[in-house]
Amino acid sequence: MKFVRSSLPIYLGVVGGAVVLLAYFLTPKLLQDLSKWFGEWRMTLAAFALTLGAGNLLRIHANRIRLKRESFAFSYVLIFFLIGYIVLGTFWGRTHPLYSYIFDNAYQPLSATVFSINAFYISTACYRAFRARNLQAAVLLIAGVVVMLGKVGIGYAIWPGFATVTDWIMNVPNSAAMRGINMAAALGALGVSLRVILGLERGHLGGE
Amino acid sequence: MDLAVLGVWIAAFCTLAVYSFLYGDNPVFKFAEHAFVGLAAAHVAVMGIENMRNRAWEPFVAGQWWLLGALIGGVMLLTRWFPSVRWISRIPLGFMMGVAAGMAARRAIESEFWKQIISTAGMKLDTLDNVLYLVIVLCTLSYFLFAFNDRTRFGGAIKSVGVVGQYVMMIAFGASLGATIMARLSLVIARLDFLFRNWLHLLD
Amino acid sequence: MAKGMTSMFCFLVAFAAVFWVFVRRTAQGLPSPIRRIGGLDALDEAVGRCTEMGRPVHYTFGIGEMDGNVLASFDVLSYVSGQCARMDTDIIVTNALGEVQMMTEEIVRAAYVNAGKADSYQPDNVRFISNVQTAYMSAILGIFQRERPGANLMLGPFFAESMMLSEAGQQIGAIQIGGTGRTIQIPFFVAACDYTLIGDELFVAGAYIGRKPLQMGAIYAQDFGKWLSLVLMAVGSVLATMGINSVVTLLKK
Amino acid sequence: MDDFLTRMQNIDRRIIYTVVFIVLAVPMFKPMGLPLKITRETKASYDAIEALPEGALVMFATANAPGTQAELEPQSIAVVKHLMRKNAKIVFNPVAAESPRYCDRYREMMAAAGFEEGVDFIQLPYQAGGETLYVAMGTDLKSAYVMIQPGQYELWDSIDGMQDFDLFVDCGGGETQRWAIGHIEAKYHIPHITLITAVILAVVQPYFTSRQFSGIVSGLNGAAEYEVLAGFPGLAASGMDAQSLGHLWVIFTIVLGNVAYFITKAGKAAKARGGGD
Repeated sequence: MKFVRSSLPIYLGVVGGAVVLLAYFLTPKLLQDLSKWFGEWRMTLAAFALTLGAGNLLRIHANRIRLKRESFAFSYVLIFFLIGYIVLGTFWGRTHPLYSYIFDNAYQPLSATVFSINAFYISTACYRAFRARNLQAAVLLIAGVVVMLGKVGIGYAIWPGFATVTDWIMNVPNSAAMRGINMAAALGALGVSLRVILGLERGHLGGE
Repeated sequence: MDLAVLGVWIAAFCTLAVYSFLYGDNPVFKFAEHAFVGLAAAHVAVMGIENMRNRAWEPFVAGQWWLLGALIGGVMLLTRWFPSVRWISRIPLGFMMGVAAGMAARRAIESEFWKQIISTAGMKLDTLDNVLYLVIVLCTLSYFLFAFNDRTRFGGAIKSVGVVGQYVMMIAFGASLGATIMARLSLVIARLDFLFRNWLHLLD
Repeated sequence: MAKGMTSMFCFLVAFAAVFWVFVRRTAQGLPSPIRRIGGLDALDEAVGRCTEMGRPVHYTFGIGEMDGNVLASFDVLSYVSGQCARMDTDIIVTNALGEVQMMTEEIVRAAYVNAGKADSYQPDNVRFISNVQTAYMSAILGIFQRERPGANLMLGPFFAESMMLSEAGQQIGAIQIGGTGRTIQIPFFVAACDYTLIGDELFVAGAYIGRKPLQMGAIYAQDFGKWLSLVLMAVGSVLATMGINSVVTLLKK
Repeated sequence: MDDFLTRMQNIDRRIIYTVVFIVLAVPMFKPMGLPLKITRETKASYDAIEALPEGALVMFATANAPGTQAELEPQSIAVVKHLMRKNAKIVFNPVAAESPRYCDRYREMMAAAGFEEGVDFIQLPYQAGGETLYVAMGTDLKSAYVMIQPGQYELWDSIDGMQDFDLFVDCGGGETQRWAIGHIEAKYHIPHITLITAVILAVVQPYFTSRQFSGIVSGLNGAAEYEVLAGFPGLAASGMDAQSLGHLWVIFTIVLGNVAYFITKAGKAAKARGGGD
């Protein structure tokens, strides 16, 4: 029983990971089929897990109401929209006019507006970050301002060279540095993944 | 008032409710936030249920027996709701973690590592830009060498090359930030366009 | 062997071999130097500050898929939640993926149990929010305003939420550590966080904190890969300039 | 004076936000018509579509979502219109949970122009799974979409796998580009162009340099450039002036902060030399 509890999850991870990785290199049909199935299973399991996530959200907000936590009244709002929209989408379908109406007129504007808050946040973040406190910050500042001017028409109107310099920064130092960072990170991802695939990673699922 | 006009008013309310947060947290934002999180979770759950049905259940019933594995795993995940048997859910979790690791490894090794070496190694050093490009890639990568310290042989030298890499990365980060501001501004422009054109009819 | 994969497969085998050899060597107690990483040294400072101020720690993985970034971040979460348990400081974990939610529940619970504080574990503090990016962002904005975390740790596969979360954290005066292998988001962390883990620095976090043989082995294997690619790129492009493409031909085998 | 300089280094965020609102709104009412430079990435994308044979088969995978629609929607509309002009057969593939609604609109656009659903274009169902889905499409497209019955769409029946496509368009503001490159381009070597938010240009660009992507359309300005190239009246072009002005404001605050910082620092240094007061 101890095996089933603490070792089986790890060995299943080894099998899953090894099959998917090896199928990239080796061609036997069985390996290819298994890899394909495992991929399909994971997609389905991800769908299960997401739906369970909605259950977790529901539980937490029900608890907030039960314990009368700060501003718990808004938890009613959340639960109302959560359950109402699930019922609508599951029993009447996503193509029901009311479902689309809510999506187009509430969900979409809410989502787009929340995302656009980024514009305000980045302007204050740059105002603070782009300050030449030391040499590294000065380098950050100069590269940033040149690219800002090179990217818009008005910079082009001040000095056409801004666009050329920006292109150069983006294509040479930026692209090269990003490649270096990416390659190192890819090796890091490979290292972390191999720990799981070789079954050496026991920390995360072996507890209790 | 017809439904389309009502829709525009609802959308305008949602837009302004979110922007009110820029001034400070307030009940209108709280309402919008909770409604949105609820709607989003519901939308994802609806998609999830649809996926379970058409991705696993229906093909399985139609004869694709191997999908049984996914269905069993899914049921095992459901044991999380019951504390006494919740350990069962670790079994599919372990499997998912393994498959995720396999996928991450295969993407990392080819497209983000090997192909990048090939692209750099095949570059002719016939222009100043290309020489610079190579030097920058090498310096940046050297910054990420970890298994050394000041007492290690060449430790100091590796560190110095890494510092050059650090400065080049600062150029790259500054450039990325500069290039991003514009993209972010366009998001507000789209919202303002909606408010002025569709809601207030100030633009034509 | 699939076409054009031979050299890559050889590399993978070599990588795994170096990994294995150094796991053994470190286990035998051979010295394993590692350079300092500021962002990871700051983890204790962050938890300590929250304890002093009586505020919770906030931990997030971002909204990305469960990939290498998440696996690496699990190590850090395990360490930080252990520290929080020992210091009696709350840790709020917010998640965007169902499977990551389940994994983090396991990790935080185990950390509390290992610290001998199983009773202090609060299930409601490991929260699933939404895998919809903007819904996730708006919920975090709310949590920051209402629960006022004293530290904001953002380690994982981040997307555009990086800018928003780090600026929102800055506004409430939280000490912030951001780290991701998703290169494009690093500049935002650099702009708004106190400490940034750049790319690979996140992936070595587990080894840096734990110094366990297994994790050290991975660091050596990664360094081996880096040295190899440095040499291949330098030699390859010099040869290519002279009109010899043998390195590229070999790599494409 | 010192007080003023300190304040310039810490302008209240609400003031910055208010001015951002104003400078973005004004050009909407009074366009200034600033110049636009066409980048080689956008030109390359245009050329890649222009080079397609009549009736080419195209997969249009999109992860468009409300958060990215401000940039991706004008790009997508311009590209779909261009593909329609080439009489391309398009398989729309929503790869994010929020994307199907956008594909609905492209389909409506095609149907309104006289194209026939099922023959000239189809829309695949959305599936969760992210990278796994791209792996599945790269491995075996037909079994990745088992739920589509044979005979359901004429166009789908004529396709065997990814190798049949003449072009892969990947649209999204996140990870999909890497998945497309890693699991589809790497295997089938069909031309890929990508429509992205300007933010991720810096990471996608190396793939353009290494020719894994044939073209990139990036951000609202990419959309505006594409509209100019293809000769469609602009959805995007109208926003460009507001962007320029917003940019200037951000640059102004940065300059202000730095000037104030240096004056304060110089003042402190002078005091230190004087021996204190």
